[in-house]
Amino acid sequence: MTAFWSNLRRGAVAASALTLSAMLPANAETTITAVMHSGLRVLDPVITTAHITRDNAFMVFDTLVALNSDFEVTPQMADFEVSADGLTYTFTLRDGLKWHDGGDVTPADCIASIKRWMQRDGGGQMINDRMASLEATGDKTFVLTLTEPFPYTLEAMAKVSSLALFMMPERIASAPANEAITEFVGSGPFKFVADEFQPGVKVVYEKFDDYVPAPGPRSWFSGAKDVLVDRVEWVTMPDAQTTMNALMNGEIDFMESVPVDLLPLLEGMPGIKTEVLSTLGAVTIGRMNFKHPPFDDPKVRQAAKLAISQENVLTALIGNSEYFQVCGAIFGCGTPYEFTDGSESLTSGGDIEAAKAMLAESSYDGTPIVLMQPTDVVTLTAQPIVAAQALREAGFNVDMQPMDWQTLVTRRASQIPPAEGGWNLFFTNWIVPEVSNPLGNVMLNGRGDQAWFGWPEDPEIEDLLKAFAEAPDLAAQQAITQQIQAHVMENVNYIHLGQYFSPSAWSTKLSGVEPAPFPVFWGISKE
Amino acid sequence: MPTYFIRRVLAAIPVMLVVAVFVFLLLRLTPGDPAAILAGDMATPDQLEKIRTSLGLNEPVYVQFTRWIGGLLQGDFGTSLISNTPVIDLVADRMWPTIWIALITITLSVIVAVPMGVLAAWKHRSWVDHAVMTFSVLGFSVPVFVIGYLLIKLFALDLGWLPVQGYIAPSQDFAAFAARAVLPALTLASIYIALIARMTRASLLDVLGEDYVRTARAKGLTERRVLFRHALRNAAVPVMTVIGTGFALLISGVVVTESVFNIPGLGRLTVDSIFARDYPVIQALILLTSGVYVGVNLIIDLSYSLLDPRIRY
Amino acid sequence: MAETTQRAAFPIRTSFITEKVGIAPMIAAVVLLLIVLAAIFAPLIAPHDPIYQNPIMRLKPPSAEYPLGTDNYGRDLLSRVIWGARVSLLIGIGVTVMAVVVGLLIGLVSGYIRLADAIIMRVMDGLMAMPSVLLAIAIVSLIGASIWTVMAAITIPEIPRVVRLVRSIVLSAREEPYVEAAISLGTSMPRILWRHLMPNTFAPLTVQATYVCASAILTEAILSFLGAGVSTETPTWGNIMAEARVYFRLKPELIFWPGMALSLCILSINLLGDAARDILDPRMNKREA
Amino acid sequence: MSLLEIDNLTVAVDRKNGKTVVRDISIHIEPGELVCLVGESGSGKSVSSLATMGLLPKGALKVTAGKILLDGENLLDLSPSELRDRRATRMSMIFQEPMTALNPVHKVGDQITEVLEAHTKLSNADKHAKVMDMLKQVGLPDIERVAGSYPHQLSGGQRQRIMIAMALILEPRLLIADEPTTALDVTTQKQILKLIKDLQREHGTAVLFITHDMGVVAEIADRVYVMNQGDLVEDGPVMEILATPKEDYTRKLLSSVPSLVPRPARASVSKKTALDVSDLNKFYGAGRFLAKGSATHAVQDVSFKVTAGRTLGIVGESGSGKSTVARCIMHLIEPTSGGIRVGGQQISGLSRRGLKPYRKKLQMVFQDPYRSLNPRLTIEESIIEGPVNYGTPKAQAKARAAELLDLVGMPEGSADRYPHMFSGGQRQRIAIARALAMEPELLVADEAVSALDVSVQAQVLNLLAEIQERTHVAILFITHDLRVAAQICDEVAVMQRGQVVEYGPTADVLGAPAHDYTRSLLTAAPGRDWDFPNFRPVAA
Repeated sequence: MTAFWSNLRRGAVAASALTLSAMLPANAETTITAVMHSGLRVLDPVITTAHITRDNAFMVFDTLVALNSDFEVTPQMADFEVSADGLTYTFTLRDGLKWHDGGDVTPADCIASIKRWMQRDGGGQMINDRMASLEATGDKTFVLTLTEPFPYTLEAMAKVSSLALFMMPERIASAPANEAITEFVGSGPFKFVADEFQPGVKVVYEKFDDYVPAPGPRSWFSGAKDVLVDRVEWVTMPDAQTTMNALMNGEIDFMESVPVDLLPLLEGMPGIKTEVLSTLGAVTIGRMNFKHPPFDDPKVRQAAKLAISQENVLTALIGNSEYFQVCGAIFGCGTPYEFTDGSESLTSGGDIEAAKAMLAESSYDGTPIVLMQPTDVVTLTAQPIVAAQALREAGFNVDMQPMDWQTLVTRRASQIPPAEGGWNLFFTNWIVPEVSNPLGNVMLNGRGDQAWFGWPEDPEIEDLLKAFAEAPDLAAQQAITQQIQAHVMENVNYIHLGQYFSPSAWSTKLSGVEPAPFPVFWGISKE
Repeated sequence: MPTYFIRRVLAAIPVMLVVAVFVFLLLRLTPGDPAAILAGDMATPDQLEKIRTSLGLNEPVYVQFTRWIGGLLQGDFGTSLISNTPVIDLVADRMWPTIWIALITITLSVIVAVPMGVLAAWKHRSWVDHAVMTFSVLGFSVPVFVIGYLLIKLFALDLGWLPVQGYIAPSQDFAAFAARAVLPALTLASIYIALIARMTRASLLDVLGEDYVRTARAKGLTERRVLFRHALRNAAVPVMTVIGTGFALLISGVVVTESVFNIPGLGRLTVDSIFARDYPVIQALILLTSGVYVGVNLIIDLSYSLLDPRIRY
Repeated sequence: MAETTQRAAFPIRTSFITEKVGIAPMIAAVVLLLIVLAAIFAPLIAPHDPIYQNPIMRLKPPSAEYPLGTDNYGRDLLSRVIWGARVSLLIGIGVTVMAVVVGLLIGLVSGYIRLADAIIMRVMDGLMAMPSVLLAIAIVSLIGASIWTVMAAITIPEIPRVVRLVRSIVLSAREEPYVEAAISLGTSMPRILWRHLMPNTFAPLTVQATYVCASAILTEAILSFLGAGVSTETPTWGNIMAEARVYFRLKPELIFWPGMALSLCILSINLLGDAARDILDPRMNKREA
Repeated sequence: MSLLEIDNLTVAVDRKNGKTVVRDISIHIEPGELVCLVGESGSGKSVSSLATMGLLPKGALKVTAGKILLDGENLLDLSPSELRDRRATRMSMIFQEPMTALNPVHKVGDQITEVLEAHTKLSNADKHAKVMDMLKQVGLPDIERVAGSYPHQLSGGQRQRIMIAMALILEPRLLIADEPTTALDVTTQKQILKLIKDLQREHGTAVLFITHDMGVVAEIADRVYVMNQGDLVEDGPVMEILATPKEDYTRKLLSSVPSLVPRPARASVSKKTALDVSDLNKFYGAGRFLAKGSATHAVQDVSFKVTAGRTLGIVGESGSGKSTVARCIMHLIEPTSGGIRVGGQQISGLSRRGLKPYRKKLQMVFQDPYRSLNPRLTIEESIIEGPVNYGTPKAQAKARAAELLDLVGMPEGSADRYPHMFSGGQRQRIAIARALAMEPELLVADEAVSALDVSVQAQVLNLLAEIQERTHVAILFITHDLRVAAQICDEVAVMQRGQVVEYGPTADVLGAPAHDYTRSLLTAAPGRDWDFPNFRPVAA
């Protein structure tokens, strides 16, 4: 007993000593604590298209070339030159580039990284299909040679979503594309602190002191990535409420997405700034299953499209109309390919009567359509509910099945008939850069079983995409995208439900927070 | 005692086996595809199939089961399908917050609930009794997350006394740890206090009707001595039992509380893993929590012999 | 002595209820009755269609048309809370009936047949050891969230508790002389189970059933809260609150009203359970006598 | 001045218009006197003693009128703490069941020391010495070890000695003993009675001794108060009460006490053997995996026979194995070895199904009438259950039930009522009727009258005798009470530690016992020198 008490007392003394030491400033380290849109679990940016994995990769890895806010491709790790015939791309690495483990960045590293990427990324595959050779020509240079001109090449290499092209050391990049890499050594502005990584909970980055910033002003993902703090921590919080409370209490510095409904709570709070950083925003879409009735019939798809109103969907999803935009352009409003052909019913509140008429004309026999509703993703719960109401009004028989997002992800990959556990319709969101280019927009793929979930068989669009890939200039590209827009609206490859914007919020202790399609932490300093 | 202990441990084996088989079959016989989750939004069917094969999900169920059990017997809990980290590391990272919160909760609950129950039993049918009973029924009836939000609103937001959320290891900063542990522990304790106070009261009421309590009074002992020396220890066994079985409730509460207060503990890890279909993690965690439950109850059963000399193993 | 201690007198006098039970369970009974009536007559009482969305009317404060205001889809909160009573009660009652019936059967068999007992109790111990909420989340999220899977998921962890209770009653009741007398009278085993042992379980099961019911309603709310509940198209108190989590600070009433209804309902059931225990527990009677 | 003077005490249920349980009683006890308060259950004798100690259950019972003067001080006027001071120092109490009256989780020595801690300021050494001295005085062996034991490690007699030591350690002037020997075996009872008497003499303590047992009264009392249903019926010196009771109730009470002198032998009515038990053995607790401790040999080579129309008594103290024998015969437990023949048919080792035809030949009447009838079945349903199981049509079984209820002396209209509506004696009659409905050849009565008050006991015994005369049923009568055995049995088998030590006609076994154990049982029977029904000493 005595021993117990003395132990207890000793414990108490130790505890108070700890408290004292904790109160002394350990050092003047600056740390930004941020809450991103979800927890980081998968680290390999080649194996998954998850946004948070990409966001992480942009911290740790660097890219060969980069996109700026004018959608221009600029040199990042390497300068590039394109031959006049458009067949030869010469890349020259900047001087002094180092990996986090101290090694130099070599052309061999880059070639391995590009090759691994090409196995998984759609754009990469297109380059691969046309590639004659990819080889090093010097200590700092390597050359990509194509068999035919492919103007999209640099854009594919610079795109930020999904499956951006990151440079990794050769020993890591030589792993098969289907197996997740286990080492995270990059050459990006931040070092990944593996010891402190807790999947789904916390990611810690330290400033990489040997980072050599690219020349030029910072703009999106191009230009100088100057790190102005010592550490960045991403912590995961399960709900927005908790996150906002933490932000108001000064426990975190940055919140990537604030539900628009809750903005009033933050607006006007001293010490907190709210703003839409991802100025292009995101689009929300509905996708049908082309393999099974009734959505194998274009008329039924048309009827569904006619019934739904973008405004209703976006109001339920976002609420405040300042943060959404009714937009008929499948490539996004504010992008070079903004055309709105065929979107009248969507943008004018839906046309239930026309939908009813179309449905009556179609082959629809009243079979319930299986609508998958995710219950655990805040940004995806509203669409099915609103859509179900509209579809029912138009005469559809809707079987809405709630499930968690992961179940939905699993189930949408299944091609079995809806009645046996398959599906007819689901909704998802993309950030605009993911859909703004016809070659990057996976939903346009019309190659049947090889296509994205829903598996449309659509040779017409395949021809259009091919023409787009070969189009020599913007004007030609725009002409083709307008045709694609009209085709998608007519054929209803998917239902485009408009654009919305997620405001971010951060503490005014941070300065230098600038708009970008997703948050970056270079160029930000903290008091 | 040793033979009893061995018998109990042996008896736990079939229990754990039941748990293992149940969880494994539940996971494998229901729809779900970790590969689809791993690969993300843009993956093609072809790519999914390749990932499935590389994760070993295409093998027959019994092969997967044997491999898993074989690994378990060698102390290998497997590797997370999603984050590619050994399960044991994940658990080690996430274990301490949960353990700390649970310990604080249990301590707090016992300290608060036992005197409450004693008081209620002693003042049976008085307003004190009614107040304690009402409080404990309330503790049962209001969902944990509602209590959590109310506490946050009151203590963290309106009064600003405590942080809203989070977890800091006690070794890192004890004061910060304590400040963050108070609200979750209070939230969780609400059910536990209710449970223990009720049981203490009921058990003590039973004991107070016993002959030896009458004997103690006939000896001219003070009420306090009667209550604490004679009655309470006899009433302790059912209270200990409820602490043990209530452990299950605690685990459930932990899941919710960790979510409300953003504590990176095992509860959230389990829920996240379930949603992500991270089979090895789910399996390990359910087996682990079940094992802890069985272990806690074994320890409690063994502790009976300390409380009651009639119980000998 | 023996002459005065009458055991568990069965026909309970009404005066006994008012004298021994007190006012709280009476109020609880009234509250519960109101909730049950609201659930049954929801289509008549509710001012609006609980799932009809009116995007223009999102998150509106209480008004004459929407007495409790609207949620983020512009649905009427009052109507949703009233309809929510249906699902919550359905789940509470459904789970209770399933858990009690299944648990009673297994418990009777387990208590009386030694061979089956060993196996059954191992399985039950296994089920008991698994944390119930985690098990329920796993079942719901793996099999898919419908009201039936939610019910099944909540029922499964409740069964072992009922089984253990029934079994322990059977084990002690089978030692009763009247059971031995029945054996001597040549009564067959199923008949002994049915006629002599099972009735003993009714009183404790009634008490247990109330707790199962309360805990089922609570668990449903927790499942919804964690994102593994029934679709929000079918309002339940749990999923109304889960949806409103995000608006806790902005519009606390979105959580307050369903939370209030839920807490009141569970509180009433628990109070009735306590009252039932006080009336039905023979030990309690003896102490008060 | 009397040491204790209870004046016109009334105790009632603590509720508005609560029923009175003790009405206007007055009792006085002189210093050094041993006064017995005697009565049947519900007479209010315990309540009176608890009222004196101030230990009436709170919120259940309360004193509504009267005074309780101890040394001239009214205990009812004292504050709780003053009352606490008086307990153990001036008055103390011992209870019926020493197992439950001692706290199971504390060592008995500590429980005694606690009295000293509460009331004295002695040093630890002095306290210890005093406790040891007291333990010696109550005749405990190996006192250091006993003091360090927990109650469950001691025997019933030892526990009661501990209780006495605890009560008397501060030499109070009044000891209240509430049925202190009722739960004990007869030989232990004798020792405890002697101890109380001795200590009373040595210390000059006054004792208020509460009992239902007239034998005990005859053994120890100086003066007697008789209570019945809350009223004081009669009081006087013990010889007066026993020899010349004035009130009818007292006379009835005394005449109900069975005589220890065996009744005259009855002529045998049949040669038919109803039950033949040979070399019966029963082990308990063997063969469990990793279980420790060896098996208990509960019944050892027991053999006996019962012929039709005769009663065999098995007598013995607790743990002698007598009930185990009964349960083996009834096949409620499986005997380990040995033969049981009913009507010449070997039934041991038969399966449940194989046994069924023979079940009806054997019926049992259990000890506790409150638990042997299913509370949820009407009397009729309980009685017809057996016959219906054996295929008797319901209507016929019901008619038979009515006859039987009449036979056992139950009032008309009992058939449709539930057990809780009847008293213990009536329930035992119903249980007998239920057994008789099967028309058994053998009736096993396991302590069938032990739970009943003595007046009711006499009626039930008469009923059994009557029935036996009419039906020639053989009866196996298990009892610990030699008086009962003497009055109902034709033959007696005495069991000790699983073995039959003496077996023969009742007159021989109880009249001229051959075995030491039988003799010690007889000597220990309290009041054996008094012939209660005849209000005179036993003729030598």
